[in-house]
Amino acid sequence: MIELLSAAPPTSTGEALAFWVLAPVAVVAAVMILVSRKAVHSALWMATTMIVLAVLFIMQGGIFLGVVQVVVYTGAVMMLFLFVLMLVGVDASDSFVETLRAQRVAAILLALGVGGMLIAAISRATFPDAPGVGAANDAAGGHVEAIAEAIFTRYVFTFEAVSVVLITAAVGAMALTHRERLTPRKLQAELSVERMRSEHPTPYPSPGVYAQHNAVDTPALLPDGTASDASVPDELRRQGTVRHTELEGIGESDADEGDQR
Amino acid sequence: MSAATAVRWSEGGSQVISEASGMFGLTWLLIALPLFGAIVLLVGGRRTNSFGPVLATLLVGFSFVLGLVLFFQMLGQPGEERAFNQSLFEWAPIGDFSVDVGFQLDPLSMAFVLLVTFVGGLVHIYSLGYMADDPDKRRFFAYLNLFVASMLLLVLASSYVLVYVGWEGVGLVSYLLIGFWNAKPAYATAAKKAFVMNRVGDIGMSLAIMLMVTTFGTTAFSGVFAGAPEASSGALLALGLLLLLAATGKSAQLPLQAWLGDAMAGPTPVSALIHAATMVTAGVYLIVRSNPIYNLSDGAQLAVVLVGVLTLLFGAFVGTAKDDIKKALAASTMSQIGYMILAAGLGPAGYAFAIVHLLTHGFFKAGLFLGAGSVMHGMDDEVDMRRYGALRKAMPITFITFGAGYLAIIGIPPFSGFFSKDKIIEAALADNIWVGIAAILGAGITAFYMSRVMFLTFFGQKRWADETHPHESPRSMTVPMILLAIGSVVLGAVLVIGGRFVSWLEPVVGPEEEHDFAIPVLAITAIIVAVSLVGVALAYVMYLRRPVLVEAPTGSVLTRAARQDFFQDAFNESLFMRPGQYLTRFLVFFDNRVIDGFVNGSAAAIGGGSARLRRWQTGFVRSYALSMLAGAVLVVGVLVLVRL
Amino acid sequence: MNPENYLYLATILFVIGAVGVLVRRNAIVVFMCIELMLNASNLAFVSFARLNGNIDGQVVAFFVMVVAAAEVVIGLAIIVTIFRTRRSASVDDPNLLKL
Amino acid sequence: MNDFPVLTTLGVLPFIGALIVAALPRGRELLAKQIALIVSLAMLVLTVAIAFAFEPDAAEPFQFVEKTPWIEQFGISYAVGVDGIALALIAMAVSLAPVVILSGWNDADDNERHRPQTYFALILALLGCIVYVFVATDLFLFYIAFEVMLFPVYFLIGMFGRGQRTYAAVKFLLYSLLGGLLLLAALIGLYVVSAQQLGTGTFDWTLLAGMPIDPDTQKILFAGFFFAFAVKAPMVPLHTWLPDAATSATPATSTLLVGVLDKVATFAMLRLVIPIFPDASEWAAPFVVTLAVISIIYGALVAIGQTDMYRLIAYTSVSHFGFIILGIFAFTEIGGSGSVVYMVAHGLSTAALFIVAGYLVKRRGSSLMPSFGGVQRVAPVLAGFFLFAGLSSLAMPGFASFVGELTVLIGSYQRWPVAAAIAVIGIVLSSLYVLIMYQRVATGPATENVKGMRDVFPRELVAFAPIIALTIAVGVFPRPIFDVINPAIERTYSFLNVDPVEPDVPASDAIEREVTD
Repeated sequence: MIELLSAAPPTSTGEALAFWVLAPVAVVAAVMILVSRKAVHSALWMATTMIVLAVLFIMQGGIFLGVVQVVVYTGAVMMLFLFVLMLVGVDASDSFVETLRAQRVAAILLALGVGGMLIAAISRATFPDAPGVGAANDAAGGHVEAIAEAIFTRYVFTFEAVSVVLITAAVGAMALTHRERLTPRKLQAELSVERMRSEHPTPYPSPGVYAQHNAVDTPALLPDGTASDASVPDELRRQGTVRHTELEGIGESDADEGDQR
Repeated sequence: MSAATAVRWSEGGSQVISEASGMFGLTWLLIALPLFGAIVLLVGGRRTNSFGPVLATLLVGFSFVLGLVLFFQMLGQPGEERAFNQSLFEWAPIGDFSVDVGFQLDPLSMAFVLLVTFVGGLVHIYSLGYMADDPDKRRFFAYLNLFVASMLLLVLASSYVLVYVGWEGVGLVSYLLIGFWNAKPAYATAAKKAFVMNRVGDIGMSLAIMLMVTTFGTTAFSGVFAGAPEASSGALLALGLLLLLAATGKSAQLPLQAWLGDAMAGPTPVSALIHAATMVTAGVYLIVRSNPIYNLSDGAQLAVVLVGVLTLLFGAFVGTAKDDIKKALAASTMSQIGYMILAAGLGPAGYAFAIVHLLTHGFFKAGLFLGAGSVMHGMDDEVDMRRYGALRKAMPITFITFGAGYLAIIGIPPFSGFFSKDKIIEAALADNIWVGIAAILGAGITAFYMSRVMFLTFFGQKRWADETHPHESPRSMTVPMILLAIGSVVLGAVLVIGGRFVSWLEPVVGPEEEHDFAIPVLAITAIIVAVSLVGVALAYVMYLRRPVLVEAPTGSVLTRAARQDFFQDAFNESLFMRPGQYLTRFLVFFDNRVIDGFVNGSAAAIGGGSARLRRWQTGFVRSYALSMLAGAVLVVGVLVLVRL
Repeated sequence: MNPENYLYLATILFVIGAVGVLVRRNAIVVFMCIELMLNASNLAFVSFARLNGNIDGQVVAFFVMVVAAAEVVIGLAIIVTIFRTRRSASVDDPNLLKL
Repeated sequence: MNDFPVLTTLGVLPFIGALIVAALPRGRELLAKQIALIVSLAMLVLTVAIAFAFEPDAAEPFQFVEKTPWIEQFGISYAVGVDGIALALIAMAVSLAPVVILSGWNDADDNERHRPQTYFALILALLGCIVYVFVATDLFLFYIAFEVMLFPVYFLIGMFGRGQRTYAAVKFLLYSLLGGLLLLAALIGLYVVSAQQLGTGTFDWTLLAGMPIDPDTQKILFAGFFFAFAVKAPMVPLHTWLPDAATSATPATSTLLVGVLDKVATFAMLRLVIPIFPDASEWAAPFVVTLAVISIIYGALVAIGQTDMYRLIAYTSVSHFGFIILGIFAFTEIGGSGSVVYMVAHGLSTAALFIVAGYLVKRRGSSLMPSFGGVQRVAPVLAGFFLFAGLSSLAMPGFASFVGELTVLIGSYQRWPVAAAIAVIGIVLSSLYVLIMYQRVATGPATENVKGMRDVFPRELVAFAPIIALTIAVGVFPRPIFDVINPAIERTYSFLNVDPVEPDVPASDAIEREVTD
């Protein structure tokens, strides 16, 4: 161990140990993102990878970056992903049948090509002795100070540009998701009139309440034992994520089909 | 140019060409008068219908009178000073090269001026009667005037370029008049044929002009002839052959003879003026005019003689078989011009007689054609001689005038043809015995076929239908015929006896060569006349003693061949026309399919390629991402390979 | 251990992310894979900072994060918008890039 | 010579006219036509004035010169001026302008989608471009005019043509753009060479002409220039756009296209190609002459096989352009001057043919010869015009084209006897295609097709009469044209190193010998 350390001075044993534990975790988590049928699972594996990466940042002297990684990525971005997932239907799982000819093979081959060549490049490159960022930190009087100094002096224009990007993104997101009201908003009086005139003046039946399932996506059963689609919100029906009870013996296959559209 | 330039052309005549002054300054007017008439009639349109024909006739008459005045003026000059040059303006000056629009009036062109304006004037008068009822009479006279102007331009020009202008002009008018009644498709075809075959001859004229400019730097007669002795023999031979090619086209000589028979589609006065008396003799004029070139090239002269002999026999044989009176006369014209070409090919010995025969032929052949026209006029435009017969009583004047022409052409003394043809045959005999024998043989055949025409038309039994009422033609037609008949009778004697015309032409073509014969000249003359009489007798036996069938008998192989003009049309068609049509069709196909096919093909290839490329744009984001990755692989790969 | 191993790890993660972008059809997962690729490159930047002994690599990684955040915001907004009209989050379904 | 910018006026006038005409509202069609006619007549008057003020024997190459820097970074200036050749061709173009406008008076009236205003505006714009091509002494200005010229033609064919007009218009445009592309490439190359040779790059003709260029470079640049002009001229085998364009375009457009616009190519060979690339021109001359002779014979033969009058006329032009190029590359003064006269004459004869054919087609609604027959019976004057046009095309003496054809043949025989001898066959073929066309259309008994066909009416007569007058005038008295172009031709060929052609036995010497004897 001692010899090993002296042979490879820049890294401590602890770091090596941590790397060899964490790196596989990161790779496995990354692969799991790829192979999870449900987007939610992918998101969770993604969070795992990010946290691992945050640790790796910290191990390499990027304490500030590691914290930001946890706060911004794992905290904010991943939550955003999950929100959107909720909006589009959290339960849907993807089909893995490839529709584009040779896409998968070509993708893997090309990716291996890129990876292979990058690894070849790295392996043949000569690197400096990896002094670490300690000296830079000390020159600025601390790690955060060093980063702050870099951002607000050398990279101030980049910083400003990035802030513009962020603001634009915020405005853009609002503009994209904002829906223009095309008709005047209906007031309660109009709504009630409309409802009375429709074929269905009474409230729709509420979703089914069962021992196994008790959720808005489970239809209620009519007296003759058939499921009433009207008891499930339109949105879910459109998404095809209506969950039929096992009583009907239909199972969950419906949901899969719905997503394969 | 100095006031007077002495020009001695090699072995030829020598004449002093001086600037035209006094009356001779009016030379241009000879051409301008009929040209003016043509323009007035063509541009004036229907407004000139009433007075146009008369105006046209008068203008040609004025030209003739002016020509006559100039002739007598010229007679007043000493022999060598009878040439005058009039330069109007520079036509195309480029650097050292220049073409002058200028005229040369000398004894040779003077003879033509008189012939053209006199016969032309008579034909105009004749046409007043002949075309009286034609709705397009005005146009006809306009063309006739244009013809006279072009023909005069041809013979008066002082340079080959200007000759070419007149040459093409007469060709154009010939086309217009052959196709005058082009409502008949066959006539339109005949006109086109004539023009195109003439144009083949014009290749010779064009090339000759090009060669002249390259060799001499000019196309003016004076320059070319002055330079000729120093030119290479190859150039002279080429010039001679090219000019001969031009002459064969215009004068319907072998091998470009095929158009003349069809040209009879034109109105008969046209046949008389253009296709008998004047235009077709332009080839003879060209060769005689170019005598300084031919004198220097034996090869070219030999070719001329050959063409002449072959054509005179060819035309004579064809003439024996034709039943259409005009086509028989056309064949005769071809044969007679053969004599002239032959004479022109004999060199100084023959030039003068070529022109003499040309002049006498101009009279008697025009007379014959006008007579034929008169017969057709009286016979409701019937042209088949087998349906004539015994017309001498119905048309006495026509009979007599036609008879005068007939006696002249077969060379019975003292009619004019006798003098001119006799001299040519003598010269031919002196040159080469075989050529002479061929010429004598031709004379015999001439006598035979012309007697045939005469007997079939005016003697024997009447073979026309009863509803036909042959009658004598009106005065306007008979008077020109009578005048021409008088010419047919006396002109030969006037010109030849005492060597008048020979000495008249001497400044242009040089002195006549004396030739010696083993037997007395008188004996030769007797032989020629005897051969002609044999021909007459043969015709008498065949067409007067025996009854003539209305339908032509099948005849021997030779007769059938002669009727078909010895398959000249089939020959031309199979050798030139058909292959030409196939070539044209092939080229049209080649152009549309191969060249344009290549163009459209490349367009289609690009279009197809784009359509194929477009399929790469699937619209699937992931495909695009894939190609981006492929690009990344490329970039990284290149970087790795290059940098490391 | 050699610090270059971080770079190898970054490469592997990047490649996995790239494959994910290419083979997954769910737009959200595709997005996550893009984030993965960005993160992989961030790791490389941080490693380079360490190897070179200066702070700049970390600063660049920081900027990458910010831009990535902006990108996620816009991207997800687009996904939501598309989903509203097309009822699908598949990147194949709306082959919008074709006429 | 005063400083009035007369050439600019001449060039800009039609563009102003075009803008005015195009701006006229619907319902003012007659006014549009009248304005177009007046503008063209004004151009004619101006050109006549220029012609009278022109001094043929002046020492400097160009007259009425105007020069203003334009894009100084690239040595581009707005430079215009005329020499004799340009003047002759401008005069020809401008003389045809009123004729074309008059003969095409009603061409656009039946068009459902486009207004006559557009039609006449495009014609005027085209005239402006043509003037600029001829007067430009800056190669860049020339190039711009050369390329911009395509678009009025493209729209004239595409908007106002008939039959496969879109196909024809696109084909024309693509062909021309291909040539133009190579021209542009060669032009840039020339600019680079000029920068090396002269220190500063320039597009000024006066500096470029006679500039020493490395022979190999010259050949490459020559190829670029020549290809562009061979497409436009058009030479076999780059000619197939012409029959399609001529068949689809209105007669007025065809006249301008074939009669005037294509002359730009042969003009440019004289103006640009020979003075700037003399060595390469000499080097390529045998090849060019061969192509020219092939064009002559091939164009004529294919013309004989056509059944559509417009196509036939187009192919005759291929043949005639062969003559023009043969004359240019004869490198003799006779050939060069002859080819310029031939250009003028061909403009007149093509105009005559297209316009009369247009009259016929307008009456019958078809340009196929079998749909006619016996026109002479019902419309003798029209048939007479047709024959006149045909004779003009087959170079009948007394007509303008005879002067050109004869001098071209003489001039080319001096240097290329064999080529000239083969080219002479063209005169037989020309008589064939003209007479076959006339025979099919006008002779024979009047067919059902032409019953009741109207003879020429006054507007048509007025449009055609100037062509007759000019054709005959140039044919009988071409000397003024020769006087104007001879010095320019001499100057053009002075850039070459060819041996002057001398007669073997100069007749003038011979006559002098005779006289002294």
